[in-house]
Amino acid sequence: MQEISLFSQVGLSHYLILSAILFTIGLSGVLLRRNLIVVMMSIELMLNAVNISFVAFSKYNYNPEGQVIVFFVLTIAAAEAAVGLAIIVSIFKRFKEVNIRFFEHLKG
Amino acid sequence: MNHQALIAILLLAPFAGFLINGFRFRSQNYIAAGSIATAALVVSFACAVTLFFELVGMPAEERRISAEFFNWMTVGNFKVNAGFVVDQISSIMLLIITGVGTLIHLFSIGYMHHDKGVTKYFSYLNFFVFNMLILVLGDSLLTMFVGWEGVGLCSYLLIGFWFNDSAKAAAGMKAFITNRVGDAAFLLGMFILFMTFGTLNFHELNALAPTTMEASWLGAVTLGTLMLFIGATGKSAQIPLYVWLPDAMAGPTPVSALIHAATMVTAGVYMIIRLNPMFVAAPNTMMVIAIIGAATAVMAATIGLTQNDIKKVLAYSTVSQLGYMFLAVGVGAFGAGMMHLMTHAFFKALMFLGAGSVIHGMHEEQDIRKMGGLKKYMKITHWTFVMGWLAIIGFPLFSGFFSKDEILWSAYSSPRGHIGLWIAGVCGAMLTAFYMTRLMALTFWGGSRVDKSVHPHESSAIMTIPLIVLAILAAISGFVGVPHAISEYMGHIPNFWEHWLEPVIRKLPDAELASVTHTVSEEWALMGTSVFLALSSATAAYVMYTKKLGSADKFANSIKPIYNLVDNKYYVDEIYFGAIINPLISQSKKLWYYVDVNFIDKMTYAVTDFTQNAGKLVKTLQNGNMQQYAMYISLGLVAVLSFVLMR
Amino acid sequence: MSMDTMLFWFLSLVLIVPAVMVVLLANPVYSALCLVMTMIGVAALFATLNAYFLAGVQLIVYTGAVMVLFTMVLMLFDLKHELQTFSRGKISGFLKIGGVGVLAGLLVGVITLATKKTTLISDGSPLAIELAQKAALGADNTKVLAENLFLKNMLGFEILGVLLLVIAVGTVALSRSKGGTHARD
Amino acid sequence: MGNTSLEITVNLVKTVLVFLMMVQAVPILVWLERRGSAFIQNRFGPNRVGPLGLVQLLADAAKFLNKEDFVPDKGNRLLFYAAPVFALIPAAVAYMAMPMSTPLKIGDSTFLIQGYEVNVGIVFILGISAMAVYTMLMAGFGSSNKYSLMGAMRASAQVISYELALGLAIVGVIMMYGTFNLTEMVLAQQGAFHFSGFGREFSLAFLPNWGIFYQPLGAIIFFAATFAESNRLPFDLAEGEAELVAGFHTEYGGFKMLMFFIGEYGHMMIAAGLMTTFYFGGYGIPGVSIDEVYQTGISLFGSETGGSIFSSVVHFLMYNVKFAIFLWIFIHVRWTLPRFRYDQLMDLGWKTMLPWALFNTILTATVIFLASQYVI
Amino acid sequence: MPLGGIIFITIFIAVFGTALIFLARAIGGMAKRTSQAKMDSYECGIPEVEKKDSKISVNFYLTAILFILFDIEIIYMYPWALNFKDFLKAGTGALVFTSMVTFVVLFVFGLWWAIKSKALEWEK
Repeated sequence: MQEISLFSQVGLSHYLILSAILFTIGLSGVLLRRNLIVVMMSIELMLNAVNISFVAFSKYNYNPEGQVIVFFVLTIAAAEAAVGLAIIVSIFKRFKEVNIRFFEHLKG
Repeated sequence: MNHQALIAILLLAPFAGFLINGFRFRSQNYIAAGSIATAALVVSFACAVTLFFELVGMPAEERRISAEFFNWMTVGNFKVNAGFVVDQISSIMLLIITGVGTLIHLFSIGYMHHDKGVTKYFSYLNFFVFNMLILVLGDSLLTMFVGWEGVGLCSYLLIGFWFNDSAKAAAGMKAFITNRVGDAAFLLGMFILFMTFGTLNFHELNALAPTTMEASWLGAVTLGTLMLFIGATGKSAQIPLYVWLPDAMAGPTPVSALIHAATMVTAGVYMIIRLNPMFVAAPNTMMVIAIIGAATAVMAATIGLTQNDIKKVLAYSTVSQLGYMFLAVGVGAFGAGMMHLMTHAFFKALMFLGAGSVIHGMHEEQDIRKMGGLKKYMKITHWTFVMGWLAIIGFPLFSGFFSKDEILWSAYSSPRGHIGLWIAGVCGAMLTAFYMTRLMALTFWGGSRVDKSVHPHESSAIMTIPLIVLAILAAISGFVGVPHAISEYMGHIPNFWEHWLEPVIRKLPDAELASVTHTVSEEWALMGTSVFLALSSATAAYVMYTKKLGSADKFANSIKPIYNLVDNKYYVDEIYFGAIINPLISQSKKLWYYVDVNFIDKMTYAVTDFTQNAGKLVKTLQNGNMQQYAMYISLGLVAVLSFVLMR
Repeated sequence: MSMDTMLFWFLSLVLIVPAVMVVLLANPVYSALCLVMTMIGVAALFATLNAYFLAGVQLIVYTGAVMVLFTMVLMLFDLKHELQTFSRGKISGFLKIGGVGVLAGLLVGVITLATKKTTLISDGSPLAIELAQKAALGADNTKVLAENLFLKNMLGFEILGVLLLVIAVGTVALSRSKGGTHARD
Repeated sequence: MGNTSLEITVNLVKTVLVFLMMVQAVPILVWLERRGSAFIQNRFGPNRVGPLGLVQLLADAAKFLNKEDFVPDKGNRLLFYAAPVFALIPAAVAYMAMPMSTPLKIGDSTFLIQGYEVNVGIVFILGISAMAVYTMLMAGFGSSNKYSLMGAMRASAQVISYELALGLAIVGVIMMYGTFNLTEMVLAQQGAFHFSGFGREFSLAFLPNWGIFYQPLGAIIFFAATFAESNRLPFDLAEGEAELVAGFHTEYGGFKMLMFFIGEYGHMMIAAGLMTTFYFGGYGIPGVSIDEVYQTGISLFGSETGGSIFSSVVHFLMYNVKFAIFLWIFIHVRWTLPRFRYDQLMDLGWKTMLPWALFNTILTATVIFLASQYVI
Repeated sequence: MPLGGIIFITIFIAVFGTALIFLARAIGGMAKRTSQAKMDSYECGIPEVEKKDSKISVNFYLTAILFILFDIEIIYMYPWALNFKDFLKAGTGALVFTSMVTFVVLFVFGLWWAIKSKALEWEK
């Protein structure tokens, strides 16, 4: 890797760092927020961060494989969101409030 | 029938009786149970007699029938087989055990017929005889020890037969524990002998016994024999460990007759006679045996004076007669000891059975102060009892006279004897005569003190026949071994007894024998004095207890402190409890409290509490809060990453 | 400062600020819309990485469908202002924030460390040139992508088809189940 | 974006110009609509202000301007204001991606007669038009009026379900042209109707090589779906219900209302533009290829640039003619067809349009597949 | 791809829009007379009694979910459609065609299931 000067040129590590930051923001969202839907959104955010790193790798490695995987990740994310929200709606229907505490009722 | 088969049948008959009665122990059919048990005894008595005559047929030197059935254990080069030997000594014992046993079984059919556990009683009795036979026939100390323990067990079972009465159960327990203390010493003795001689087989031991006398007290032979003797005191109720015998009267009377008169208590004497070469080699032990024998004889006799329970009096007389046997053995007169063992077996069994029939007649009344004048009611019991009485006080020409006199004489004449021993012996004899006559007077002669509700009646035939047979035996068994002094005047009847035992008994070393010379006239003098003293005390007792009843009490009051001391059996039980048992119990309680409760329990509780708390701690992790789970995942991730970076 | 770098910094800004807002805002609807902003930013970022088709797909699928679902659900239950946005528990709160912070630092550290070491296909290498030509060949690299997707990852493609079917059936079943929103009553 | 700074600025200015053009077209359309509907309903329509009521547009604009700015108290203000602004963006950004005429070559730099040229054309346009849903949701939620929320929900559900059919129709188009780029599609539709298949060549001289003849079914589905996308009449149920009054923009008055109209008409224009590009040869003149026009231009004006200017102008006009035709169709349909009931509308979307679109895709695929495999 | 241009125009429009709004606000002025009726959200038609336990009309979210799933399936068709002719030329056309046919069959089955289980049912 040629020496990258931090500002003038955008190398692979820039994208990876960006995706890492997004990932951690998403993770903090998952950990901190009480509202379930926001937790789901933060998970989406994390998945997007992962997508960025995939595409970055595929560009700098000239390998289309990265983008194909993004396709798959995308599908999974959509599927997860769909099912997740279906569950959340049923929770909301029963408890009139979407809050992570209610998942404790599912406790073993 | 070869010899092995005979011995096998001899042994297995009582065992079979035990098993059969054992399996049907609930049945109350006393006739069936009794007949099975007695049949077993008759079979083994027949075998014993045939074996005896086989032996008689053999030349004197190798009179020895042995049988080995299976290899019990081999530990390194030490091999023990279940081997049994019938020779001069054990054959006599066989005859006594099976003979007296059969009579006693017959008697107990009548005595125990109303008892609920009659079958159980007979199975225990048979089992006892089986163990006694093993003890007697055992060819090594180890096999004997098996019998020794078996007998101890049976005595416990039989003493505590009516275990629902806690006193009787406690008596059984007491007997068993005191025996166990003796057995421990017995074991130590066996170990020492095995250490020194490498074998426990009687034949080999007797052969290996050193001919030179061992002077030091701490020599192997002395210590070994001493330990064995302490074992014997436990089993045969001598000074230190005799306390269990008076309490053993809690058992049914035939049991006392069989176990505490004829067989078990003589086991100690038999063991010493069996190993006589070993004991001869240890003069110090013999001196100890003699002294303890004499002391027991006198002490037991004194306690006998104050007892009011008919069986207690007989128990203490047994202890003192055993004292005589040990006295004889202690001075080296093994033959005389053996002779007295036999005669004692007969007249003591007789008297116990007599007491049994009296108690049976008086409907379980044992206190002689409430009896009296039973002569009229129980003719046969009375006359058989008189025979026993005459034998025990040593009335001339009765069996007691011959054997006791022989012991007294050898106590005086034997190189290891001593004039003091003879004096103690004579005192013992006087006291025996006195309390036996007191017993006779209070129960049979004199005015009847029986209260109205009780109608004494003569026992049935099945109980009186054994009495008669025993009475005859008690009377004539003396002529087996007439001492030399007397035999001159009685047509030179040869001393069969001495002659029979001679090859097996080891004489004292010639040097010692040479050092002492006695004349026949001395013997006659001593004999005369002892007989005179005995008869005079008997008449005194007769007079005190029949004519002037009050006089006994007056005399007792006059020597109040001594009387109380004797009456309370020298407070021996109390001393034992105070000195040994109670501190032992309190120590163990303390030990239990401090070590077990505080220390060990605390440790275990600590462990369980620790795991429990740890569990609670971990439980908080699983509280269903998903975000916390996610947090743990991310923390894990952080840990992994930092590890990767760190490397 | 060429066009691309400026663009990258602008886009990274457009990405991170709404992302943070998603987590911080109390009103979930606002956070949903901020997430839409982030998604559009991500699409633009794909464009800078020459993945034009993916940018389009991201726009259509993520922004166009998933976020619509989120927003619709939020609006349907008109979840307005939240009483308590962040989950309770002081210690666990700090623990979480601390954990995430450290994680971020570590990730960035690992990345900078790793990129120094790994040797990507150096631009000058023949392979890179050959691949570049191939990439430049199609109107954009979608053709290359398509080939790879359909030929090499045929199985993955079919499995995804099945997955989507399963999810469709599942969600319908879930909502029509007894407690579901659409119960068959 | 061009490499020299001059080109960049020209391009940027061009995008703004195209945006303004779009914004200006809306009042014209409104006028056209009001006159058209009047003509259909046999009444006059606006004719007072200026000749044929043309100045009416300005009057409306002025009126909208000085309307008072009103926000319902319960609604949250940010969303309420953001919705109209956000209405403009997707329409304009998507509209610019459509090629309106041949590129203009002046000197060494060439300028595209469109906002900008996106190499993944269709996907980009679809993506951006998907943003339209958010304006509705924001407006509905912002005005916190329960009914406007319901209206927004219904509108977005409708747009979503027809987007499926739209996407599938486009798949057919992509399969045929083998490219996402719109310009390439237009070039592919030049000349007479010809295609090679089953080992032989087919060609019909009198028919232009337009997409409609390859994908007739796809075209119909596409056109219907675009109506739903822009909430035009047969599908404008969002505002149709009695209690929904004006759907998600009930609370809006004044200029914000106008912006929504711009957005709506923008979507309509995109739909018209896409129809022309996909199925009617874009700016290509039927029967006359682009080079001929270019050559005549050169012959007329003598210089290269003159030729290219001439060709781009001519093609631009051609494009606008087709474009206007479709716009008129939109308006015409609005004032003729009755409104669907909501469940009929959704059923149409899911149970008829989508299956037919799928059928169309599979049909084209099998035809192309067979064409290449077998020889008749 | 003229990303710069797109971003420029979006910002331009945003600015243009907000400027227009503020212009209108400036000219029109804030709502002077604000009465409760006026401020209230606009309603017309028969005031409908709100059904208490109205089933949260969630057909919308179900449609949205199904839309996502089918949209992705359509997106997968794009690259396939793009390269279909190239695949045919390259000879692997048959394989790709069959894989896509299976994919579409799944799509159709999903759709059929959704329709049959009346997930897309709207009350009249």
